[in-house]
Amino acid sequence: MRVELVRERIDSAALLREIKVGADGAVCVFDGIVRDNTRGRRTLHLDYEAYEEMALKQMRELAEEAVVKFGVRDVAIVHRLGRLMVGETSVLIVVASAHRGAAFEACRWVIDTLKKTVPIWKKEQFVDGAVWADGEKFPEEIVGVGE
Amino acid sequence: MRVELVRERIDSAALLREIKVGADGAVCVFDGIVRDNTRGRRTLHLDYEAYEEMALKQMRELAEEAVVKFGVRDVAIVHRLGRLMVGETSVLIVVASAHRGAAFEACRWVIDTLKKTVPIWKKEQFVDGAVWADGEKFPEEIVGVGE
Amino acid sequence: MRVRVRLFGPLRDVAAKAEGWRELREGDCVGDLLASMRGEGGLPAEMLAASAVAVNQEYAERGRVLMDGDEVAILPPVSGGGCES
Amino acid sequence: MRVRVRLFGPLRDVAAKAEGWRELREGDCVGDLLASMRGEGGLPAEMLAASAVAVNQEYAERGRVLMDGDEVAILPPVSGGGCES
Repeated sequence: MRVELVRERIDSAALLREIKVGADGAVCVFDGIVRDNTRGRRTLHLDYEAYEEMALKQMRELAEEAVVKFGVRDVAIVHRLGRLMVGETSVLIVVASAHRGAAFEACRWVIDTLKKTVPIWKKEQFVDGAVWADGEKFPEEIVGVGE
Repeated sequence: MRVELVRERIDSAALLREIKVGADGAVCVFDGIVRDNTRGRRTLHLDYEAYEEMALKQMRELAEEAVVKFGVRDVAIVHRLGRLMVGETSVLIVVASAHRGAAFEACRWVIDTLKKTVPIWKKEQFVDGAVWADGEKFPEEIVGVGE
Repeated sequence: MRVRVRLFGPLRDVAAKAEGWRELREGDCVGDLLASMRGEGGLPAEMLAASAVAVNQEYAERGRVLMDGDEVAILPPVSGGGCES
Repeated sequence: MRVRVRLFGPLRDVAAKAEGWRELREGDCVGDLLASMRGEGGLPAEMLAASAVAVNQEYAERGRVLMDGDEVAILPPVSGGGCES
């Protein structure tokens, strides 16, 4: 299970090549990309920062839980930090499995859960200023401090 | 929309790189791989053959329908024919979209539908002989001749 | 009138000789063609029953009336897309 | 006893000075720490209300009792994973 935070470009092809073994029939990949706009405002670049020790721990737990929960063989999760330009990959999730249903479901679950629970934040630079993304409301099991 | 039947290795990385444009936020990839076994029997290699004119037509229709049905921006479908070894990619589906939900759903729908309707057949070579795969039962809207 | 019959995958392995141009009567449909092929014994009935038919590269029903020059493909259940079912 | 407070993302932008080691009483919990920080006025109440807390890199509830040396991170809603929501 390869779980990483990186500051350089994510090499999707290498990750895909690495993960496959003979027992796999299916690989599902999710490639999250820096869009050129957010609700119509033109994005120049993004800056990602993380609570790194915790983010890695959470990502490792996600990968392990996905294997158990969906019965897939292997999961890789790589998230990039620092400055990213439009079109670059911010997160890559690769799931290898004997069966395609499990591969799709695990991959979807990992990105959905990562977006709600892994402590990473994104600041968007527009032509007219920079703002932190609103972020996803925390799930109920992660008790908010104000509740 | 790139739709192809090829006889050489499928270059997943190139396809992924090609499909992305700035408006995309998500790419979902399905990579179907030759497994080393079928129900426990060790596979040596596979041979794929197609009714090529019709398979291409059907694949093009699938790609177009996926764009309309799920609102994704672009779909690529590449299937390999001829002899494939264990670990090689037999089919690659790439879906680019502004939103991840649509990307996952379209990708899943394309592979599920392709497996039931696109006229391609697989012969599996085991140590002790070669057999055609059973194949998927045709959907009801494709009326079987014996019905 | 004549139509061109094509077979694929396991069907061609067992009945390659049934491929090629065949004479039909005006107004014959897909079902008539299949009945006559079944009558000749070259195509196993179980395989035919599980197969679909395409006329000019589009799936067609049994009642579809054939025209001179049509390409009629008999397609056993397909198995493209990988090994991950 | 002392705990180390860490802030991230938008919270650190507005309240970087609130980071660092802080003295607490024995038996104080996450909620007590937050109340005292809120009292000092450095952290906007709406941002705190939407935030989660992690103690030693694990999400923790408000009632969690803190221990000497704990690392307490206040985490605004996360936004990793791309732009495809």
